[in-house]
Amino acid sequence: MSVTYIDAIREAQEKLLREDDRVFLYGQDIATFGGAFKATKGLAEQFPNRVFDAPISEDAMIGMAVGAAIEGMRPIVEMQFADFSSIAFNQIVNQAATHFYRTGVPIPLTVRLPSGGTPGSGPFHSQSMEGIYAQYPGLVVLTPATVSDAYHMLLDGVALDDPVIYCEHKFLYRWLKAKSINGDHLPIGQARITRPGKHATVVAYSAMVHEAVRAADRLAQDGWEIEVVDLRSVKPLDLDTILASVARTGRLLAVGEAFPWGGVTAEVIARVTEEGFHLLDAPPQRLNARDTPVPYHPKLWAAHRPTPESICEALRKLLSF
Amino acid sequence: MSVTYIDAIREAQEKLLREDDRVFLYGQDIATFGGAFKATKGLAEQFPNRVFDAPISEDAMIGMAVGAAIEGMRPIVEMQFADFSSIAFNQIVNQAATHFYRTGVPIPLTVRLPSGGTPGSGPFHSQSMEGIYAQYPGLVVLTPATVSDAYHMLLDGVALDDPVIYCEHKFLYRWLKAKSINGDHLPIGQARITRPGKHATVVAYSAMVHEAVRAADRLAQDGWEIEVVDLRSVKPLDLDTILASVARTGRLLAVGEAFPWGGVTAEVIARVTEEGFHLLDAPPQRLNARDTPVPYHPKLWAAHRPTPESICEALRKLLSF
Amino acid sequence: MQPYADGVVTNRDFLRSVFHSMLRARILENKLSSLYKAGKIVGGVYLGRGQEAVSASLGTALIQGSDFFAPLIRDQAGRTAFGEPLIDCTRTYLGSVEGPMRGRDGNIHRGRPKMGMPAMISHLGAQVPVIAGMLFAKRLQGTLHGRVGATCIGDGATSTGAFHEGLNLAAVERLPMVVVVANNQFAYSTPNHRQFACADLVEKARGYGIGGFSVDGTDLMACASVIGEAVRIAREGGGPQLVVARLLRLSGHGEHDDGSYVPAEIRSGFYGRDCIEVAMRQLVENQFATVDEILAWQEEVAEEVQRAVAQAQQEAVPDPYHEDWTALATRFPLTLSQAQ
Amino acid sequence: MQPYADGVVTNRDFLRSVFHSMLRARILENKLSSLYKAGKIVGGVYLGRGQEAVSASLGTALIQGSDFFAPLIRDQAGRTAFGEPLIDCTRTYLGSVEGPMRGRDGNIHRGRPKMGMPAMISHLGAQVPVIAGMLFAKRLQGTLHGRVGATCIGDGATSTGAFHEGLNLAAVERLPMVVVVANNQFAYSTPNHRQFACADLVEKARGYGIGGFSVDGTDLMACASVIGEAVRIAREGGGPQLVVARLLRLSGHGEHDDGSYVPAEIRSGFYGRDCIEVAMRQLVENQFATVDEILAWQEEVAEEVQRAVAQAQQEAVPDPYHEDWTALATRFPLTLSQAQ
Ligand SMILES: Cc1ncc(C[n+]2csc(CCOP(=O)(O)OP(=O)(O)O)c2C)c(N)n1
Ligand SMILES: Cc1ncc(C[n+]2csc(CCOP(=O)(O)OP(=O)(O)O)c2C)c(N)n1
Ligand SMILES: [Mg+2]
Ligand SMILES: [Mg+2]
Repeated sequence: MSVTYIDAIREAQEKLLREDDRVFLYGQDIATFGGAFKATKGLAEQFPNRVFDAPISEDAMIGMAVGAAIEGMRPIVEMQFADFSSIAFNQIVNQAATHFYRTGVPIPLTVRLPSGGTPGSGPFHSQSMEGIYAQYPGLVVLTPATVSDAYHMLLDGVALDDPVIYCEHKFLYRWLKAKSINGDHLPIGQARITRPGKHATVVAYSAMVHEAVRAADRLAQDGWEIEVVDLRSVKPLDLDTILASVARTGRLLAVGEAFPWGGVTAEVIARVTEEGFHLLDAPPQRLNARDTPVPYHPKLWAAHRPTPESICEALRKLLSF
Repeated sequence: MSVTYIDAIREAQEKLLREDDRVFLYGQDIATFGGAFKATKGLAEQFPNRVFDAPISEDAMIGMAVGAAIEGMRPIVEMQFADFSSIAFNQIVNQAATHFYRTGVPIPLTVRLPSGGTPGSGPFHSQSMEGIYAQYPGLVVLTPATVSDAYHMLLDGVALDDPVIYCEHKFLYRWLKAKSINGDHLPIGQARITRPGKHATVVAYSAMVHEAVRAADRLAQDGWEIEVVDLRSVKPLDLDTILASVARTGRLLAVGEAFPWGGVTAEVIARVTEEGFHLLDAPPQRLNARDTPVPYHPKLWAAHRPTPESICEALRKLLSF
Repeated sequence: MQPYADGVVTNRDFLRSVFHSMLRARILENKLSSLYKAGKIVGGVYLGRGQEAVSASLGTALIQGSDFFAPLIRDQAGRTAFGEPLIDCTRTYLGSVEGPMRGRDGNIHRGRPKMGMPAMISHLGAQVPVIAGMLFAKRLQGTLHGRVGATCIGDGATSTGAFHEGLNLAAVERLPMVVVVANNQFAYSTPNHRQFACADLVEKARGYGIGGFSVDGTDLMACASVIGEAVRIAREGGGPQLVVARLLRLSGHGEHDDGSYVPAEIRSGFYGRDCIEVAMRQLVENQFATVDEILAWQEEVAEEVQRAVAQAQQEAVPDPYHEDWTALATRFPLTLSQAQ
Repeated sequence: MQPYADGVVTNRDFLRSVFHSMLRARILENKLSSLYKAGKIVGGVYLGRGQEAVSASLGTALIQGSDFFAPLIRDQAGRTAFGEPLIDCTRTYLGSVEGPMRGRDGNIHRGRPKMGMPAMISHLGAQVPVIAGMLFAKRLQGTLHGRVGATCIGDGATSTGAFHEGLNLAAVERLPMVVVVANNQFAYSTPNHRQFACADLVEKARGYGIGGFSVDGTDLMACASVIGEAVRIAREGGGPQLVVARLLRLSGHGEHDDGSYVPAEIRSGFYGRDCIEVAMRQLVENQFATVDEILAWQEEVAEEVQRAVAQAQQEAVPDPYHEDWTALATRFPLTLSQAQ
């Protein structure tokens, strides 16, 4: 028996609905249909009047959820794709994110964003928006990379009093399997050493953790021991774990699937160089997607985002300093 | 006779309307009323049927301008405040920004964003969104800090075939005056050494250039010579000028008025450490606004954003390494 | 308070109550205007002059403690009628740290979400789905019965996607919601004909499948009756109701603006009449109140306003050194047990 | 082509032309479906089966080279009628680098903006203001006269703020624009009653101050007539027109979906009838075409489709090593002279 990443998301929502009557689910096609990716399959039948189909109104979906949160609910809103949250942008960054600071009333709202690229999905069904939302004060931005994290971080995220942007990677949905949903269950805000090493640190998150591990495996054949740090949450960012890793390795590569200007990798490098400059034995490196929309064709897509090959190449450069 | 920053923006639009019949202006209250900040004062009378009041529909305003650009026009859209561009977010980042890459048809659209904080303006009339838009491929993001740049960069921005996010700082509108609108007229994409120095480099943009110069003036009294680099455009980013400055000073502080996670300062630090690590004699530092919405009360506001005092403090720390 | 529930007597009380809120709002706002002109207020001052009959009729028809009300920029009268203390207003405008926004947000952006009155963000239309969500929560909690949620917006805000999406969502859920559009002919300087093309905004109601009402917003008795009726229908399960009130803003967009773009014939036209004067006449003519009574109220309210201003002015402003500089309710890092 | 301009003769030609596009779209889409099921297409395949009469009526009423048309996900028939070569379609679906999107974007997202057909982004409703802007440009350039811009959207997309803002803007500008809503009862799996609360979406027209039409979308002759009329009115200066067609999607949302959420009584109900069969009957009964003619068209089109598929399949796919990896038209750094 194995459990997939999307199973974990479904299980977490089932558990939340069962155990916390403040939780309800809202999103397009999530009730009878069970969602475009089946993350809510069967939940509407199991929990009548807790799972609702929304009109195609992303802005109102979030506005509505904010109102419900004010009145004590803990809504989970599914965006059909992360890319469509651009329509809800205002309600997320200006209404939900500012509410606690302005009024003292917290908004325990979770927005599920099916994120990241898959072959053939093209510019509008592939985006990684964690680095956009993380720029805004008042949001917590989670990027689970494992089955267990997908489960526990959704539970823990919904338990937080703040609006949570939960970035679930579509590529991992069915591809990523685990024996069990259990894991180390680290708290939100703590990164994980996914793979210990001593010659260089790769900081990654979400699907890129797996690409980084693959790259590390390849370099291991040449005797390099690469440490892979999984950020797990990009805001808050666990600088301590990163710095401790860099202290061991002296070398840092930050890998992300988002566009190359700014974003998570820039924040990681800027924070490490500010706080841990003396730990670095070589210029810290970055690897992101290319500076174009995510292309549709699988051949272009594969060259647009970081791959084990391009990560290896970046690591070899880093190790050569 | 002196000319203000907002005069320059008005003059540039007048010149564009006069000389290029592809240009038209679209925005809320910009026609008869001349705009909330009077950036289009008198232009509707001078150029009948070239300056239009828009309904309160930011999303449609940009969508409409994209359509007009496809058909050969060069629209300039005024957002009443940068903060309201959150409503137009989808049309900006998904329609305008991706269009050339996808179809080969360029979108010469300029979006004017009255940006940045002023006392008493609060969370929704103070935002600095350059670091949000710069994350998206396909956009050019300009942040003029001088009267002459406000003028020339608007002219040059409208001349570009790409969608331009023109971030004009509201604090500078009437506060910043110059003898003449002329200046060195650097091309877009080139940074400027605003103040030469040799002990440390401050990279800043928009209103923060002036705060950085003030800080540099103060430190000059203690014998420190601080170089101030004005980015002018945050995307593209002129890494060459920054690196050349850091090569001279060995020390880097990046200052921005935006929220502290990610954004321009992170990108600057990440790029400099990747390409110019060996030039750095001390950990590069960052100074941004605080990680809360921009507060309303002037006392809080003044402590939220970088000031000459906090820049001096950051520089002293930088110089002490 | 129900405008017509028990016939004329309640009607009288209802109208007196609406008028009293109108008066309090007008006098308070006149004071805010002076304070602004004297440089005592930072940030914008947006007044509801001329719109008090509409706003206060709505606020009075709502039940504080049970209903929800999301006021917009011209709803001082509705806020007052809904029960917001004047001191909340003066504290916010004058930057007192004791105010509901503690100096973090200002002027019209104040609210007390936990008392049924959310704090507006500036982005027009954005409160429509929020009110819907508050009601939706009550339905899920099984305590919706008898409640109403309401919000006011301007003619300009009907052009926003937020208004459309929010109202449609409320209609789909058939929530007990009332949206009052104060069509004051202008959005800032932009006249109706550059904002929409239908003959009357109330024609939108059918397209949403909701109830629609049109009312002369300068007429207290008409407002109290029509808005009261819309609230009643929503409360009794009739689904969302759209009320469009025709009127004029009797000041600039904000106090920085002289509104000179409003043509003289509109100013001096029918909607240019002052709803407070109309209301006074109506109360007196119908013997719901005497002139002396009204003069006494005016004096009382003026003193009340004076006190609220004086108190707010002597209170501390926020101190950046003691400010809790975080936008999150959660304190990171979490320990394992906290995260669970 | 004008449906009724010169009486019955043109009418006959118009209907034959609409039908021919319907047929081409249906046969092409059947092929796309097979290719998808054979694993030859990456990404989603969204078909317009059952919606061809509506889509082709619109495409045929428009004039390529002068009008604008923003198709949506179920508009293969309208694209064909508007003049999009089949090869543009097969190249895009099969990833040929020769296609209009060069592999950068896929399937239904193709377009040729410079030929009057913008390339849709996925975000529903977003093309409405774009068409408005194309028309607005022509007005500014003094060449609007006689032109029309049109777009199709689904019932679900009427809930978007983009639809609302865009349509309202077009109404304010009184642009010659036609928006055709294909109300196929579902948005993906979501039925009408979870999407809107009005009795018929055409009731929205009045609220925008624009013309409104309602039509049976399975009936070729009704579609050709009503949509043709709406286009004519817009073209002659009547401002925006909203046409709501009632019909059913005769496939899943995409080819990955079996549409099993559509209740059997709806499938077998009135709107479940196939517009191609209805159209065939209408053409034959009115002696606008013979059965033999139609069979010959079918054969021709099948061959044409086969050729377009074969050609696209043998063409090169994009090569990442020769791809120009920039999203900007401008090449930075600029020299001073370039910047001016
Ligand atoms: C989405 C959005 N765009 C622009 C603004 C700037 N703005 C503030 S008030 C206003 C005019 C509002 O007009 P209306 O809705 O008619 O209300 P009124 O001021 O007339 O009461 C504008 C454009 C805003 N607050 N929100
Ligand atoms: C803004 C937005 N939200 C969600 C989606 C995902 N989505 C794609 S098609 C679709 C259903 C569209 O329904 P409708 O408008 O009725 O068109 P139909 O598919 O029935 O032709 C949805 C929800 C989208 N494309 N855009
Ligand atoms: Mg108004
Ligand atoms: Mg549909």
